[in-house]
Amino acid sequence: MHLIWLIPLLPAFGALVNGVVGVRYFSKRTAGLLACATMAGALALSLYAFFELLTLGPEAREYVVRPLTWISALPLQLKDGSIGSFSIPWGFRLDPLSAMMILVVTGIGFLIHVYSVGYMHGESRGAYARFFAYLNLFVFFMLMLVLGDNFVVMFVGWEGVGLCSYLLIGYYYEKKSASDAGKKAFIVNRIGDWGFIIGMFLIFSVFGTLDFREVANAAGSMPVESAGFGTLSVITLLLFVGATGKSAQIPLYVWLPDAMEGPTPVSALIHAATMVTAGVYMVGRNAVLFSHSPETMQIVAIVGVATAFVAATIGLVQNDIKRVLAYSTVSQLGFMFLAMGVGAYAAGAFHLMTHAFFKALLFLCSGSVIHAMAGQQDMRHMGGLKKHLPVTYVTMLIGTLAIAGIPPLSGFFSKDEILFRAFQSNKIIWGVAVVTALMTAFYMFRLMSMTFFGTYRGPAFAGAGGHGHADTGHGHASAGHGAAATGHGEWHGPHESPKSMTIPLLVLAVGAIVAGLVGVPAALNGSNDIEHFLHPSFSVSAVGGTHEGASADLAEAPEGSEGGSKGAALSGFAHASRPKAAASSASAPATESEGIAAGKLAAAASHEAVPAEGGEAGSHASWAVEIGLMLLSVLVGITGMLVAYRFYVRTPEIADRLAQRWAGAHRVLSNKYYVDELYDATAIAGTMASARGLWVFDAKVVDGAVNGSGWLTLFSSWFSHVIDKYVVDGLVNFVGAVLEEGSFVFRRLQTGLIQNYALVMLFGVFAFVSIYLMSR
Amino acid sequence: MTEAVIFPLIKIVIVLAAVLATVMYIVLLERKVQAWVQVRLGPMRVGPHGILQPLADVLKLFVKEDITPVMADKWVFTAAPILVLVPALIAFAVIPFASNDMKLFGLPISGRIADVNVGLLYIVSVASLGIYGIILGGWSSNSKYPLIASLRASAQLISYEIAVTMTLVTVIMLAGTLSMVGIVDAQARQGMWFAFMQPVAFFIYFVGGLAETNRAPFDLPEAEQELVAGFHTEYSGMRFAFFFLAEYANMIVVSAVATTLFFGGWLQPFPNVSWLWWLGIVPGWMWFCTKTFMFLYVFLWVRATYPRYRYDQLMRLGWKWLIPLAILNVVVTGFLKVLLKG
Amino acid sequence: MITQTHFLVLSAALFMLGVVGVMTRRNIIIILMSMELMLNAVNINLIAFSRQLGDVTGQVFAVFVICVAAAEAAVGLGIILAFYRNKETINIDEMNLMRW
Amino acid sequence: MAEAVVFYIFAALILGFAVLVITAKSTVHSVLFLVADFLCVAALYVVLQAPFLAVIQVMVYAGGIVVLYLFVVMLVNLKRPPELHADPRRLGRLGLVMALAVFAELAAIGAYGWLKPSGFDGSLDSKNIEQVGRALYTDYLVPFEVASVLLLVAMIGAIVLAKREQ
Repeated sequence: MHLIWLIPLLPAFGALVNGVVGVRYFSKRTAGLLACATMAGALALSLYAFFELLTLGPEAREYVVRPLTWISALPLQLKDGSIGSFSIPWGFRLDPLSAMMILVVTGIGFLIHVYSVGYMHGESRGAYARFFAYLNLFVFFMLMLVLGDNFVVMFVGWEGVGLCSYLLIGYYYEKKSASDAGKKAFIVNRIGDWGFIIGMFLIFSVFGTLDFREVANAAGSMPVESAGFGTLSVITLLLFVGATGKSAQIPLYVWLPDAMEGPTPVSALIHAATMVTAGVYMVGRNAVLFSHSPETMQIVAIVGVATAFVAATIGLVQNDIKRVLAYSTVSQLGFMFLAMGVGAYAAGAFHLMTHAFFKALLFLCSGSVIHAMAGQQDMRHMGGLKKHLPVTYVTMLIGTLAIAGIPPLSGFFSKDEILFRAFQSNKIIWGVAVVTALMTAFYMFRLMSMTFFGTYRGPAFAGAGGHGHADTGHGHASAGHGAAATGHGEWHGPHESPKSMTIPLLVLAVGAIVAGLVGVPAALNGSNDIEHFLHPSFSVSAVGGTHEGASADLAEAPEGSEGGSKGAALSGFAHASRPKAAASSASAPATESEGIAAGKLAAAASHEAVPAEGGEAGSHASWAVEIGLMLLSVLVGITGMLVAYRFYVRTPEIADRLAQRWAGAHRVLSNKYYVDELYDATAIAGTMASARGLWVFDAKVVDGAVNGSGWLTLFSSWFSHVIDKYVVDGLVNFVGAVLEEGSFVFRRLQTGLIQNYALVMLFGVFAFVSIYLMSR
Repeated sequence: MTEAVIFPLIKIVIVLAAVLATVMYIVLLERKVQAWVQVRLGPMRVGPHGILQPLADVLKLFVKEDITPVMADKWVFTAAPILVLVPALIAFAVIPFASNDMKLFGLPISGRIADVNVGLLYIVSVASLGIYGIILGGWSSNSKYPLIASLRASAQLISYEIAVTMTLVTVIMLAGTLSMVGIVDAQARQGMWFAFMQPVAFFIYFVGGLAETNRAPFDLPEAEQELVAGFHTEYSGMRFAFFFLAEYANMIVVSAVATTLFFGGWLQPFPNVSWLWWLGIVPGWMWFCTKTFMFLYVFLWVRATYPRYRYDQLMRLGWKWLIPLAILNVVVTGFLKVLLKG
Repeated sequence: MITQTHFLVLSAALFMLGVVGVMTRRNIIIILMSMELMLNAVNINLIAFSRQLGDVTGQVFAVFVICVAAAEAAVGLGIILAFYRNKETINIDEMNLMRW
Repeated sequence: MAEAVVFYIFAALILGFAVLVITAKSTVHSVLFLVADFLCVAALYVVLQAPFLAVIQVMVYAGGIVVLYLFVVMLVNLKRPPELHADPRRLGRLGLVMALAVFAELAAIGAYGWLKPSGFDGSLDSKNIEQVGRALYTDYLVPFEVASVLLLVAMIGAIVLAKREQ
């Protein structure tokens, strides 16, 4: 477990080698092997660390290692006038949440690497190595993000993944749409990062530290801002802005659909499984802060559900297979934020994990389909592919069922948990969420129907019907790739993908099936393991009984001191002992302050009709409700699927008729609510206008000032030149002239006759002797 | 008064007469010696064995016409021979012919004209004056051969004067005085003639003496084959005789000085060898003259024996061998003096 | 009775004669010789004083003066030779290049 | 008494020869007069009980330096007498007047000295050379060496100057 700092470094090493050496010299095989090997190593280490973590007591599952000091302490003034030492160690923190995250990142990352080996097969050697270098680099930054034990390290990862997503979306940089999408993603992320970094500043100026645990302790000892909008609310709101940027929530979700310009594995890894969940992870990481500002929680919940709903509605009518998945991702992220908003952090994280599995699975399947259709992404030209690529079909069906929430697949448990908590928290939100779930099931099954069922609508190909998979294996894959890269090319029709792609599909399918079983709710006589597992990460949080808070604090008090001692050991200066003192001082009052906090929260919860988290322990009152909700959600899922089946498989004309009937709505939806146009009209146009104005200002005023100063310099130099020429030189020449004229007289004395000079000497002698005589 | 004026005047007269007579007969001796060396008889007509030959020469020189070239500078042309002869003669003023305890008709007289305590330097400086006559003689006769000869002569004299003066320095270091008498006494005291204590110095001095007197093999200023007769080509009659006298007088001076400095002046040889007691009977001035004549004979002998140097060889010998050797000798002598004293 | 003053006046006269020679003659060799005269006057002065004070220091300095005179003569005559080689003259009035 | 006679004779000779030196038409004549002058000065040194200086004077001045002059005079055999060209700007007469004026002043100073005559009280013993030598090699060793260096430099400089550049 003390080796966790090695987990990010392995992909970093791969990225370095591939990026520096590989791009020039490595063969495709070497590059792919290296990347996958580093990922495998990271995965192995993660598993090792995870199981080591499991061996610890449930409340002691926290481990911090600080191998290096990044920024040695520099004293800065805080908001309350005191001086805080701003010292940032390269600290890595392993607790249940980050453990889960690194498992997800490394595991799915590894699978996607393997998948990419086959998928990117058609690329040229250099581009191949470049792709894997980017991918490794992304994994490195993602791991930094999830493992960082303070905001700054996290921010490093945060920015790094943004950079990598830009690089990977714009991977086909010769395609204008791709590079534009990359820029769009980058810029939109910037807006979010702005909020995040401001939040960081505020956090430091308030708490005097950026260490997660210390911040959590300090915040835990603060009163809940149930009334009014306090500092914590501002902080959390700013952090949430960052989260919306990274996790594609309203209003910053627009970059995600365009990000589908990147290669499919990228979409799977970054835009489904890992990066987009960074926001969720960050909110969960700061659960204490959020739970101390109910307003923000409210906003988060509302934004989440709204995002989920809007994205789902847009997803209904999209025809691009990847875009459908993208919007479903957005909407699922909305679900997660909804969970966070209602305080169900564990549920949110749970859904994050399951979603990572099935959404990665879905993306990879869609990649396989596109691969089979030679780069064709429009579902209207697919259909009936079931018999062409059976593995893809089966795995994708599993993924669909999972996301639609059909038990016992993973999606069911996580989404149902969220819905249940939403129901407990707010009926309206719950209603919207249910409708969203219905639509989710509908558009996912619509996608399935249009892709695999029905009749084949794709372009004609040689030897339709007659086709052996064995003989058309590899060659077709490469052919399809040439098509994927160029858009056209010799193509022998849809065919199953090579092993390197199908095996990850199968693995992920298994994952999508079983991932949910770790979170079987008590209502189904399951012990919600994931909940208990993750709980310490959110402890000192609003939810949680007094004893839990206290125990959590008891659990973390030694950790804090240990971390402090580590800091002292690693960065040898007097301030290093500060976090230790803070931790101990924080933990000492924490025990009773938590009691108070919990009491308040209990009041707040009852007043907000939010039963305590301990409900699953205590109140069996909501058991019937929970079961009912489960049945309802299952019903909803099945309904959506059937409707979709009927619309798009049985009688497709119904869909068209509906489309004609609500043409306006249909147009609005298919144009994504004109949000991009709106942004173009407002933000982008405004930016352009202001930029142009600034340019004019620059050209006229700044350049004018520069030119004016230049002209002034010229004039002054000319003036000084005149002075020099006429005054100074005049003086010099005058002196010279005077001397010259005078010399006409005096140089007569220099006759060149030695005797005359001697005569002068003689005069001198005469004078001295005369003086001598006089003085006698 | 008597001692201050009369005796010195008498001595001067004696010395001058002796020197002139010696010069006259040295000329004869030279001719005889060369003749014998060349297995001839030499002058035999005038008197028995040519005894009276010098008189005939002198007579001839007196009666010869005395020519002064038209373009010559009269005064200088006249002054040159005198300037040559005078230094040669006044050098004898400090040469000790005999010890102070010489008795003449019962009253004691010192064996020298004057005993200056800077006698040696006096001789050196006077000798250095002789060059004027040669230069002016050559220049004033306004003819190319004499001019070249005079330049050669002066260069030669200056060059070798340095070496000779250096050797004299070593002698002074040994004797501890500049007075000629003092030097002789020092040799008597130290019981050894400086020629044996300073063979190198003696050799250098003798060679330098040959050069300073323009004798063979260093007789370039008057090399008949090249320069007709050297710096006195234009001279004739009595003025030529002056040059002649001066040259031989210089020979005598050099010989006398050599005798005084290196061969113990008037001292008798082997004073401490008992069975040579009879050497003590001979008076000091006899010893002096003997030694001097011995040197003069060597002069003639060398002239009869050695060919003439070339000019560059002369200069190289003077500057590159004698002078460094003399300086080295001075240094070594100084070291030895210090070491042996302590 | 000869006193110090006699020698001083003598040296002064000799010196002034040298000065006159320097002032009036145009033959640079003669001018140099006049300077030698001046140096001799100085020597007379020095030695007279050494006699007066019964101290040889004056003579020592006279020796140095003679050294300087020798050096001056050597260099000065060398210059004259070089000049004569170039301009075929030793007239100091024609040695007036160092002028405006 | 005898000293006075000797002094006056030599003084007259010195001044006379000096006048001849600076007035002689022929350069060679003035050189000769210079030699004579130096010899007289040497004699005066003997009167002043400085025989060493007298000998040095003869040896170095008469025997060395003036010979140098003589050489130069002989080398510089002039086609035309050097005094022909006269520069009008040369103030020779003024120089003469000034020299006489200065001499008058010095003589006046001497005349002051006459009023309180100072005979030669101090007298040098006969070991003059030894004294001079001691002074040279002990108290004035450094100046002596410097003088030797000066002579060396002068010699080199003279050689360089007189050397006919080929």
